[in-house]
Amino acid sequence: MVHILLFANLAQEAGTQKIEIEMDLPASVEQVRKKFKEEIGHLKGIDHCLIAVNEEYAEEMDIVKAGDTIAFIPPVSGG
Amino acid sequence: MVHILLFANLAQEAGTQKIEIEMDLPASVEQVRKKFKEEIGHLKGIDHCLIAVNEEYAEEMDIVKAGDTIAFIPPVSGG
Amino acid sequence: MKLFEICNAPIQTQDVINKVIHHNSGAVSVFIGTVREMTGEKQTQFLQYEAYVPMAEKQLEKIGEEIQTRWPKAKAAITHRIGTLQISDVAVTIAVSTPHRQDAFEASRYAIERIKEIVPIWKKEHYRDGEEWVGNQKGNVSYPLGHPEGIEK
Amino acid sequence: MKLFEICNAPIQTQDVINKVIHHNSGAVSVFIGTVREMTGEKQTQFLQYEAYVPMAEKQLEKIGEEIQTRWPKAKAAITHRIGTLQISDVAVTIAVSTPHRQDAFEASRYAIERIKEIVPIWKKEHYRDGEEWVGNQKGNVSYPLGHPEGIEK
Repeated sequence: MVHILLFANLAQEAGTQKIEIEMDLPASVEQVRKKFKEEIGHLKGIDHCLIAVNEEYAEEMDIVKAGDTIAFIPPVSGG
Repeated sequence: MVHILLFANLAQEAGTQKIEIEMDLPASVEQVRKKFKEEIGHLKGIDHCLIAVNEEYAEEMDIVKAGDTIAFIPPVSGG
Repeated sequence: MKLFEICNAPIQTQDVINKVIHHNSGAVSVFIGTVREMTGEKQTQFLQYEAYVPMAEKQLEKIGEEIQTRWPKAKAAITHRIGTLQISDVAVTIAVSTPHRQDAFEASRYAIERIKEIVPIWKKEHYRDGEEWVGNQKGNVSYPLGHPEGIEK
Repeated sequence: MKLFEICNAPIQTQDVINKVIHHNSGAVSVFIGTVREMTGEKQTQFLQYEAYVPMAEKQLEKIGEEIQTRWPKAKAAITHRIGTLQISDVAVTIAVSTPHRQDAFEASRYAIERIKEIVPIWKKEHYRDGEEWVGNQKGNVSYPLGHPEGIEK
Protein backbone atom coordinates (compact mmCIF):
# COMPACT_ATOMS: atom_id res chain seq x y z
CA MET A 1 0.00 0.00 0.00
CA VAL A 2 1.17 3.54 -0.80
CA HIS A 3 -0.21 6.86 0.46
CA ILE A 4 -1.12 9.26 -2.34
CA LEU A 5 -1.32 13.03 -1.80
CA LEU A 6 -3.08 15.36 -4.20
CA PHE A 7 -2.97 19.15 -4.37
CA ALA A 8 -4.51 22.14 -6.13
CA ASN A 9 -6.52 21.25 -9.25
CA LEU A 10 -5.84 17.52 -8.78
CA ALA A 11 -7.30 17.47 -5.27
CA GLN A 12 -10.22 19.54 -6.48
CA GLU A 13 -10.97 17.18 -9.37
CA ALA A 14 -10.52 14.05 -7.28
CA GLY A 15 -12.56 15.49 -4.42
CA THR A 16 -9.92 14.43 -1.90
CA GLN A 17 -6.33 15.17 -0.85
CA LYS A 18 -5.42 11.70 0.40
CA ILE A 19 -5.92 8.27 -1.10
CA GLU A 20 -4.38 4.90 -0.34
CA ILE A 21 -3.65 2.52 -3.17
CA GLU A 22 -3.00 -1.19 -2.94
CA MET A 23 -0.47 -2.48 -5.46
CA ASP A 24 2.51 -4.79 -5.83
CA LEU A 25 5.56 -3.16 -4.25
CA PRO A 26 8.32 -2.19 -4.66
CA ALA A 27 7.43 -0.51 -7.93
CA SER A 28 8.69 2.42 -9.96
CA VAL A 29 7.27 5.92 -9.74
CA GLU A 30 6.05 5.39 -13.29
CA GLN A 31 4.15 2.25 -12.25
CA VAL A 32 2.53 4.06 -9.33
CA ARG A 33 1.33 6.81 -11.66
CA LYS A 34 -0.10 4.18 -14.03
CA LYS A 35 -1.85 2.33 -11.22
CA PHE A 36 -3.24 5.61 -9.89
CA LYS A 37 -4.76 6.44 -13.26
CA GLU A 38 -6.37 2.99 -13.47
CA GLU A 39 -7.84 3.22 -10.00
CA ILE A 40 -8.81 6.89 -9.68
CA GLY A 41 -9.09 8.03 -13.27
CA HIS A 42 -7.16 10.26 -15.60
CA LEU A 43 -7.18 13.59 -13.71
CA LYS A 44 -6.43 16.61 -15.88
CA GLY A 45 -2.68 17.25 -15.96
CA ILE A 46 -1.75 14.08 -14.07
CA ASP A 47 0.80 13.10 -16.72
CA HIS A 48 2.56 16.44 -16.45
CA CYS A 49 2.92 16.43 -12.68
CA LEU A 50 6.14 15.93 -10.86
CA ILE A 51 6.12 13.26 -8.24
CA ALA A 52 7.62 13.46 -4.78
CA VAL A 53 8.39 10.35 -2.77
CA ASN A 54 8.49 10.98 0.96
CA GLU A 55 8.76 14.76 0.46
CA GLU A 56 11.58 14.69 -2.11
CA TYR A 57 11.24 15.12 -5.86
CA ALA A 58 11.69 11.77 -7.64
CA GLU A 59 12.33 10.54 -11.17
CA GLU A 60 10.14 8.13 -13.14
CA MET A 61 12.38 5.15 -12.49
CA ASP A 62 12.89 5.73 -8.75
CA ILE A 63 11.66 2.94 -6.50
CA VAL A 64 8.58 3.19 -4.29
CA LYS A 65 8.32 0.90 -1.24
CA ALA A 66 5.33 -0.17 0.81
CA GLY A 67 4.21 2.63 3.12
CA ASP A 68 5.85 5.40 1.11
CA THR A 69 4.04 8.70 0.58
CA ILE A 70 3.67 9.68 -3.07
CA ALA A 71 2.68 13.25 -3.84
CA PHE A 72 1.57 14.45 -7.25
CA ILE A 73 2.96 17.97 -7.69
CA PRO A 74 1.22 20.11 -10.32
CA PRO A 75 3.26 23.05 -11.66
CA VAL A 76 3.90 25.22 -8.62
CA SER A 77 2.72 28.84 -8.40
CA GLY A 78 3.92 30.22 -5.08
CA GLY A 79 5.56 33.58 -4.47
CA MET B 1 26.56 89.18 2.14
CA VAL B 2 26.19 85.43 1.52
CA HIS B 3 25.48 82.64 4.03
CA ILE B 4 28.03 79.84 3.92
CA LEU B 5 27.25 76.31 5.18
CA LEU B 6 29.95 73.75 5.98
CA PHE B 7 29.59 70.03 6.64
CA ALA B 8 31.52 66.95 7.71
CA ASN B 9 35.31 67.40 7.65
CA LEU B 10 34.99 71.02 6.49
CA ALA B 11 32.81 72.00 9.45
CA GLN B 12 35.13 70.10 11.76
CA GLU B 13 38.22 71.87 10.44
CA ALA B 14 36.58 75.31 10.41
CA GLY B 15 35.09 74.76 13.86
CA THR B 16 31.71 76.01 12.66
CA GLN B 17 28.84 75.07 10.33
CA LYS B 18 27.71 78.58 9.42
CA ILE B 19 29.64 81.65 8.36
CA GLU B 20 28.58 84.89 6.72
CA ILE B 21 30.85 86.51 4.19
CA GLU B 22 30.73 90.10 2.96
CA MET B 23 31.65 90.50 -0.70
CA ASP B 24 30.65 92.30 -3.88
CA LEU B 25 27.54 90.67 -5.34
CA PRO B 26 26.31 89.28 -7.65
CA ALA B 27 29.36 87.08 -8.15
CA SER B 28 30.06 83.66 -9.62
CA VAL B 29 30.23 80.48 -7.55
CA GLU B 30 33.92 80.40 -8.40
CA GLN B 31 34.42 83.89 -6.97
CA VAL B 32 32.60 82.96 -3.75
CA ARG B 33 34.88 79.95 -3.29
CA LYS B 34 37.93 82.18 -3.84
CA LYS B 35 36.69 84.79 -1.38
CA PHE B 36 35.91 82.06 1.17
CA LYS B 37 39.47 80.74 0.95
CA GLU B 38 40.90 84.24 1.44
CA GLU B 39 38.71 84.94 4.46
CA ILE B 40 38.54 81.59 6.23
CA GLY B 41 41.56 79.73 4.94
CA HIS B 42 42.26 76.84 2.64
CA LEU B 43 40.29 74.02 4.32
CA LYS B 44 41.37 70.54 3.27
CA GLY B 45 39.38 69.41 0.23
CA ILE B 46 37.68 72.78 -0.32
CA ASP B 47 38.69 72.86 -3.99
CA HIS B 48 37.15 69.44 -4.61
CA CYS B 49 33.78 70.21 -3.05
CA LEU B 50 30.61 70.67 -4.96
CA ILE B 51 28.73 73.83 -4.21
CA ALA B 52 25.00 74.17 -3.72
CA VAL B 53 23.27 77.51 -4.06
CA ASN B 54 20.00 77.67 -2.14
CA GLU B 55 19.86 73.86 -1.79
CA GLU B 56 20.53 73.07 -5.46
CA TYR B 57 23.82 71.90 -6.94
CA ALA B 58 25.46 74.70 -8.92
CA GLU B 59 28.23 75.07 -11.50
CA GLU B 60 31.32 77.28 -11.16
CA MET B 61 29.92 80.01 -13.37
CA ASP B 62 26.44 80.18 -11.82
CA ILE B 63 25.52 83.50 -10.26
CA VAL B 64 25.24 84.12 -6.51
CA LYS B 65 23.08 86.99 -5.30
CA ALA B 66 23.07 88.85 -2.00
CA GLY B 67 21.40 86.78 0.71
CA ASP B 68 21.91 83.43 -1.07
CA THR B 69 22.93 80.36 0.91
CA ILE B 70 26.10 78.70 -0.37
CA ALA B 71 26.84 75.18 0.86
CA PHE B 72 30.18 73.44 0.36
CA ILE B 73 29.40 69.77 -0.26
CA PRO B 74 32.26 67.33 0.36
CA PRO B 75 31.98 63.95 -1.38
CA VAL B 76 28.82 62.38 0.05
CA SER B 77 28.83 59.08 1.93
CA GLY B 78 25.24 58.31 2.86
CA GLY B 79 23.47 54.97 2.52
CA MET C 1 13.61 30.38 15.42
CA LYS C 2 12.59 28.92 12.10
CA LEU C 3 14.34 30.57 9.15
CA PHE C 4 12.20 28.88 6.49
CA GLU C 5 8.55 28.67 7.21
CA ILE C 6 5.04 28.20 5.84
CA CYS C 7 2.44 29.97 7.97
CA ASN C 8 -1.29 30.61 8.08
CA ALA C 9 -1.27 33.90 9.95
CA PRO C 10 -0.37 37.31 8.48
CA ILE C 11 3.38 37.67 7.94
CA GLN C 12 5.16 40.16 10.18
CA THR C 13 7.86 41.43 7.83
CA GLN C 14 9.92 42.90 10.66
CA ASP C 15 10.16 39.47 12.31
CA VAL C 16 11.59 38.00 9.11
CA ILE C 17 14.08 40.86 8.79
CA ASN C 18 15.18 40.49 12.41
CA LYS C 19 16.18 36.89 11.73
CA VAL C 20 18.93 37.95 9.33
CA ILE C 21 20.38 41.18 10.74
CA HIS C 22 23.63 40.64 12.61
CA HIS C 23 26.76 42.62 13.46
CA ASN C 24 28.52 41.94 10.17
CA SER C 25 25.60 42.52 7.86
CA GLY C 26 25.68 45.87 6.15
CA ALA C 27 22.83 45.35 3.72
CA VAL C 28 19.49 43.57 3.82
CA SER C 29 17.45 43.06 0.68
CA VAL C 30 13.86 42.21 1.45
CA PHE C 31 11.38 40.99 -1.11
CA ILE C 32 7.68 41.12 -0.32
CA GLY C 33 5.12 39.59 -2.62
CA THR C 34 1.65 41.08 -2.21
CA VAL C 35 -1.73 40.26 -3.72
CA ARG C 36 -2.29 42.49 -6.75
CA GLU C 37 -5.78 43.39 -7.86
CA MET C 38 -5.37 43.68 -11.64
CA THR C 39 -3.57 41.22 -13.90
CA GLY C 40 -4.12 42.49 -17.44
CA GLU C 41 -7.89 42.83 -17.71
CA LYS C 42 -8.60 40.37 -14.91
CA GLN C 43 -9.66 41.62 -11.51
CA THR C 44 -8.71 39.47 -8.56
CA GLN C 45 -11.10 39.43 -5.63
CA PHE C 46 -9.02 37.22 -3.35
CA LEU C 47 -6.49 34.38 -3.55
CA GLN C 48 -6.06 31.01 -1.95
CA TYR C 49 -2.64 29.49 -1.43
CA GLU C 50 -2.20 25.81 -0.68
CA ALA C 51 1.07 24.04 0.12
CA TYR C 52 2.47 20.61 0.71
CA VAL C 53 3.69 22.08 3.98
CA PRO C 54 6.47 19.78 5.20
CA MET C 55 7.95 19.44 1.73
CA ALA C 56 7.58 23.17 1.03
CA GLU C 57 9.56 24.01 4.17
CA LYS C 58 12.25 21.53 3.13
CA GLN C 59 12.44 23.14 -0.30
CA LEU C 60 12.71 26.61 1.25
CA GLU C 61 15.60 25.31 3.35
CA LYS C 62 17.15 23.96 0.18
CA ILE C 63 16.98 27.44 -1.34
CA GLY C 64 18.70 28.69 1.80
CA GLU C 65 21.49 26.16 1.24
CA GLU C 66 21.83 27.18 -2.39
CA ILE C 67 22.19 30.81 -1.30
CA GLN C 68 24.80 29.83 1.27
CA THR C 69 26.79 28.08 -1.45
CA ARG C 70 26.64 30.98 -3.88
CA TRP C 71 26.99 33.81 -1.35
CA PRO C 72 28.81 32.29 1.63
CA LYS C 73 28.39 35.36 3.85
CA ALA C 74 24.66 35.67 3.23
CA LYS C 75 22.03 34.90 5.82
CA ALA C 76 18.52 34.25 4.52
CA ALA C 77 15.02 33.79 5.93
CA ILE C 78 11.80 33.12 4.04
CA THR C 79 8.19 32.98 5.21
CA HIS C 80 5.36 32.07 2.84
CA ARG C 81 1.77 32.39 3.89
CA ILE C 82 -1.03 30.02 2.83
CA GLY C 83 -4.82 30.18 3.14
CA THR C 84 -7.09 32.96 1.95
CA LEU C 85 -5.42 36.29 1.15
CA GLN C 86 -7.07 39.60 0.30
CA ILE C 87 -5.80 42.34 -2.02
CA SER C 88 -2.51 43.85 -0.68
CA ASP C 89 -1.96 41.01 1.82
CA VAL C 90 1.62 39.75 2.01
CA ALA C 91 2.03 36.27 0.50
CA VAL C 92 5.78 35.91 0.91
CA THR C 93 8.62 37.74 2.62
CA ILE C 94 12.25 37.00 1.80
CA ALA C 95 15.08 38.69 3.73
CA VAL C 96 18.75 38.27 2.89
CA SER C 97 21.56 40.04 4.71
CA THR C 98 25.12 40.27 3.42
CA PRO C 99 28.15 42.42 4.22
CA HIS C 100 27.79 44.33 0.92
CA ARG C 101 24.67 45.35 -0.95
CA GLN C 102 25.19 43.78 -4.36
CA ASP C 103 25.10 40.26 -2.96
CA ALA C 104 21.97 41.00 -0.95
CA PHE C 105 20.05 42.10 -4.04
CA GLU C 106 21.23 39.15 -6.10
CA ALA C 107 20.51 36.54 -3.43
CA SER C 108 17.07 37.94 -2.68
CA ARG C 109 16.15 37.87 -6.33
CA TYR C 110 17.53 34.37 -6.67
CA ALA C 111 15.33 33.24 -3.80
CA ILE C 112 12.06 34.45 -5.31
CA GLU C 113 12.88 32.89 -8.69
CA ARG C 114 13.65 29.57 -7.02
CA ILE C 115 10.45 29.68 -4.97
CA LYS C 116 8.53 29.91 -8.22
CA GLU C 117 10.41 26.88 -9.55
CA ILE C 118 10.74 24.29 -6.82
CA VAL C 119 8.52 24.98 -3.80
CA PRO C 120 5.23 23.04 -3.73
CA ILE C 121 2.84 25.93 -3.21
CA TRP C 122 -0.17 26.61 -5.41
CA LYS C 123 -2.19 29.73 -5.96
CA LYS C 124 -5.86 29.84 -6.87
CA GLU C 125 -7.08 33.13 -8.28
CA HIS C 126 -10.65 34.09 -7.53
CA TYR C 127 -11.61 36.58 -10.20
CA ARG C 128 -14.82 38.54 -10.57
CA ASP C 129 -15.92 36.06 -13.21
CA GLY C 130 -14.49 32.74 -12.13
CA GLU C 131 -11.52 31.01 -10.58
CA GLU C 132 -8.42 29.14 -11.64
CA TRP C 133 -5.38 27.36 -10.31
CA VAL C 134 -2.59 29.51 -11.68
CA GLY C 135 -0.31 28.01 -14.30
CA ASN C 136 -2.35 24.89 -14.78
CA GLN C 137 -5.88 25.71 -15.74
CA LYS C 138 -5.68 23.67 -18.90
CA GLY C 139 -3.70 20.90 -17.30
CA ASN C 140 -1.08 21.06 -20.02
CA VAL C 141 1.71 22.99 -18.37
CA SER C 142 4.66 20.79 -17.62
CA TYR C 143 8.22 21.20 -16.45
CA PRO C 144 10.22 21.22 -19.69
CA LEU C 145 12.92 18.88 -18.43
CA GLY C 146 10.61 16.61 -16.48
CA HIS C 147 11.75 18.23 -13.28
CA PRO C 148 12.36 21.81 -12.13
CA GLU C 149 15.74 23.02 -13.26
CA GLY C 150 18.45 22.46 -10.75
CA ILE C 151 16.65 20.08 -8.44
CA GLU C 152 19.27 17.78 -7.07
CA LYS C 153 18.44 14.32 -6.02
CA MET D 1 2.85 61.30 4.95
CA LYS D 2 6.36 62.16 3.84
CA LEU D 3 7.73 59.71 1.27
CA PHE D 4 11.31 61.04 1.37
CA GLU D 5 12.65 61.85 4.76
CA ILE D 6 15.72 62.44 6.92
CA CYS D 7 15.08 61.48 10.55
CA ASN D 8 16.88 61.33 13.87
CA ALA D 9 14.90 58.54 15.49
CA PRO D 10 15.26 54.82 14.73
CA ILE D 11 13.69 53.90 11.39
CA GLN D 12 10.56 51.76 11.53
CA THR D 13 10.95 49.68 8.39
CA GLN D 14 7.32 48.62 8.37
CA ASP D 15 6.22 52.27 8.26
CA VAL D 16 8.34 52.84 5.15
CA ILE D 17 6.94 49.70 3.51
CA ASN D 18 3.37 50.69 4.30
CA LYS D 19 3.84 53.94 2.36
CA VAL D 20 4.28 52.05 -0.93
CA ILE D 21 1.94 49.04 -0.76
CA HIS D 22 -1.28 49.58 -2.66
CA HIS D 23 -3.89 47.48 -4.44
CA ASN D 24 -1.96 47.22 -7.71
CA SER D 25 1.44 46.52 -6.28
CA GLY D 26 2.45 42.88 -6.49
CA ALA D 27 6.06 43.21 -5.40
CA VAL D 28 7.93 45.36 -2.93
CA SER D 29 11.71 45.43 -2.89
CA VAL D 30 13.07 46.84 0.34
CA PHE D 31 16.67 47.78 0.89
CA ILE D 32 17.94 48.28 4.42
CA GLY D 33 21.42 49.58 5.11
CA THR D 34 22.72 48.64 8.55
CA VAL D 35 25.87 49.52 10.45
CA ARG D 36 28.44 46.77 9.90
CA GLU D 37 31.12 46.09 12.48
CA MET D 38 34.05 44.96 10.32
CA THR D 39 35.30 46.67 7.14
CA GLY D 40 38.40 44.77 6.12
CA GLU D 41 40.58 44.82 9.22
CA LYS D 42 38.90 47.88 10.68
CA GLN D 43 36.47 47.51 13.54
CA THR D 44 33.72 50.11 13.75
CA GLN D 45 32.52 51.06 17.21
CA PHE D 46 29.78 53.43 16.11
CA LEU D 47 28.94 55.84 13.30
CA GLN D 48 27.77 59.39 13.00
CA TYR D 49 25.73 60.59 10.06
CA GLU D 50 25.31 64.24 9.26
CA ALA D 51 23.11 65.74 6.52
CA TYR D 52 22.28 69.02 4.89
CA VAL D 53 18.71 68.14 5.81
CA PRO D 54 16.48 70.29 3.59
CA MET D 55 18.67 69.70 0.54
CA ALA D 56 19.00 65.98 1.31
CA GLU D 57 15.23 65.60 1.40
CA LYS D 58 14.96 67.45 -1.91
CA GLN D 59 17.58 65.14 -3.43
CA LEU D 60 15.72 62.07 -2.16
CA GLU D 61 12.57 63.43 -3.81
CA LYS D 62 14.58 63.87 -6.99
CA ILE D 63 15.54 60.19 -6.85
CA GLY D 64 11.84 59.44 -6.46
CA GLU D 65 11.14 61.45 -9.62
CA GLU D 66 13.90 59.64 -11.51
CA ILE D 67 12.37 56.31 -10.48
CA GLN D 68 8.93 57.49 -11.61
CA THR D 69 10.39 58.37 -15.01
CA ARG D 70 12.16 55.05 -15.46
CA TRP D 71 9.51 52.80 -13.88
CA PRO D 72 6.22 54.70 -14.28
CA LYS D 73 4.20 52.26 -12.16
CA ALA D 74 6.67 52.26 -9.26
CA LYS D 75 5.95 53.87 -5.92
CA ALA D 76 8.98 54.67 -3.76
CA ALA D 77 9.70 55.82 -0.22
CA ILE D 78 13.08 56.46 1.40
CA THR D 79 14.01 57.28 4.98
CA HIS D 80 17.61 58.01 5.99
CA ARG D 81 18.58 58.38 9.62
CA ILE D 82 21.23 60.77 10.93
CA GLY D 83 22.93 61.14 14.31
CA THR D 84 24.81 58.46 16.22
CA LEU D 85 24.21 54.86 15.13
CA GLN D 86 25.38 51.67 16.80
CA ILE D 87 26.34 48.36 15.16
CA SER D 88 23.31 46.80 13.39
CA ASP D 89 21.26 50.01 13.55
CA VAL D 90 19.36 50.84 10.37
CA ALA D 91 20.83 53.84 8.53
CA VAL D 92 18.54 53.81 5.51
CA THR D 93 15.38 52.06 4.36
CA ILE D 94 14.23 52.17 0.75
CA ALA D 95 10.93 50.61 -0.32
CA VAL D 96 9.75 50.39 -3.91
CA SER D 97 6.53 48.72 -4.99
CA THR D 98 5.70 47.79 -8.57
CA PRO D 99 3.16 45.53 -10.27
CA HIS D 100 5.91 43.00 -11.19
CA ARG D 101 9.00 42.00 -9.27
CA GLN D 102 11.78 42.71 -11.75
CA ASP D 103 11.07 46.45 -11.73
CA ALA D 104 10.95 46.54 -7.94
CA PHE D 105 14.44 45.04 -7.61
CA GLU D 106 15.89 47.32 -10.26
CA ALA D 107 14.35 50.50 -8.90
CA SER D 108 15.35 49.73 -5.33
CA ARG D 109 18.92 49.11 -6.39
CA TYR D 110 18.89 52.27 -8.47
CA ALA D 111 17.78 54.26 -5.42
CA ILE D 112 20.64 53.15 -3.17
CA GLU D 113 23.22 53.84 -5.88
CA ARG D 114 21.81 57.33 -6.41
CA ILE D 115 21.77 58.05 -2.68
CA LYS D 116 25.48 57.37 -2.62
CA GLU D 117 25.97 59.80 -5.52
CA ILE D 118 23.80 62.84 -5.01
CA VAL D 119 22.36 63.09 -1.50
CA PRO D 120 24.28 65.39 0.90
CA ILE D 121 24.76 62.99 3.79
CA TRP D 122 28.12 62.24 5.38
CA LYS D 123 29.27 59.33 7.47
CA LYS D 124 31.95 59.49 10.13
CA GLU D 125 33.39 56.13 11.17
CA HIS D 126 34.52 55.77 14.75
CA TYR D 127 36.99 52.90 14.76
CA ARG D 128 38.75 51.35 17.72
CA ASP D 129 41.86 53.32 16.79
CA GLY D 130 40.59 56.60 15.40
CA GLU D 131 37.91 58.23 13.32
CA GLU D 132 37.39 59.45 9.78
CA TRP D 133 34.89 61.08 7.50
CA VAL D 134 34.32 58.38 4.93
CA GLY D 135 35.49 59.02 1.37
CA ASN D 136 37.30 62.20 2.20
CA GLN D 137 39.86 61.68 4.92
CA LYS D 138 42.64 62.94 2.72
CA GLY D 139 40.56 65.73 1.28
CA ASN D 140 41.49 64.72 -2.25
CA VAL D 141 38.43 62.86 -3.43
CA SER D 142 36.52 64.80 -6.02
CA TYR D 143 33.63 64.25 -8.34
CA PRO D 144 35.26 63.35 -11.66
CA LEU D 145 33.03 65.55 -13.78
CA GLY D 146 32.85 68.42 -11.34
CA HIS D 147 29.33 67.36 -10.40
CA PRO D 148 27.65 64.04 -9.57
CA GLU D 149 26.71 62.22 -12.72
CA GLY D 150 23.21 62.90 -13.86
CA ILE D 151 22.47 65.92 -11.74
CA GLU D 152 20.19 68.11 -13.77
CA LYS D 153 20.13 71.79 -13.28
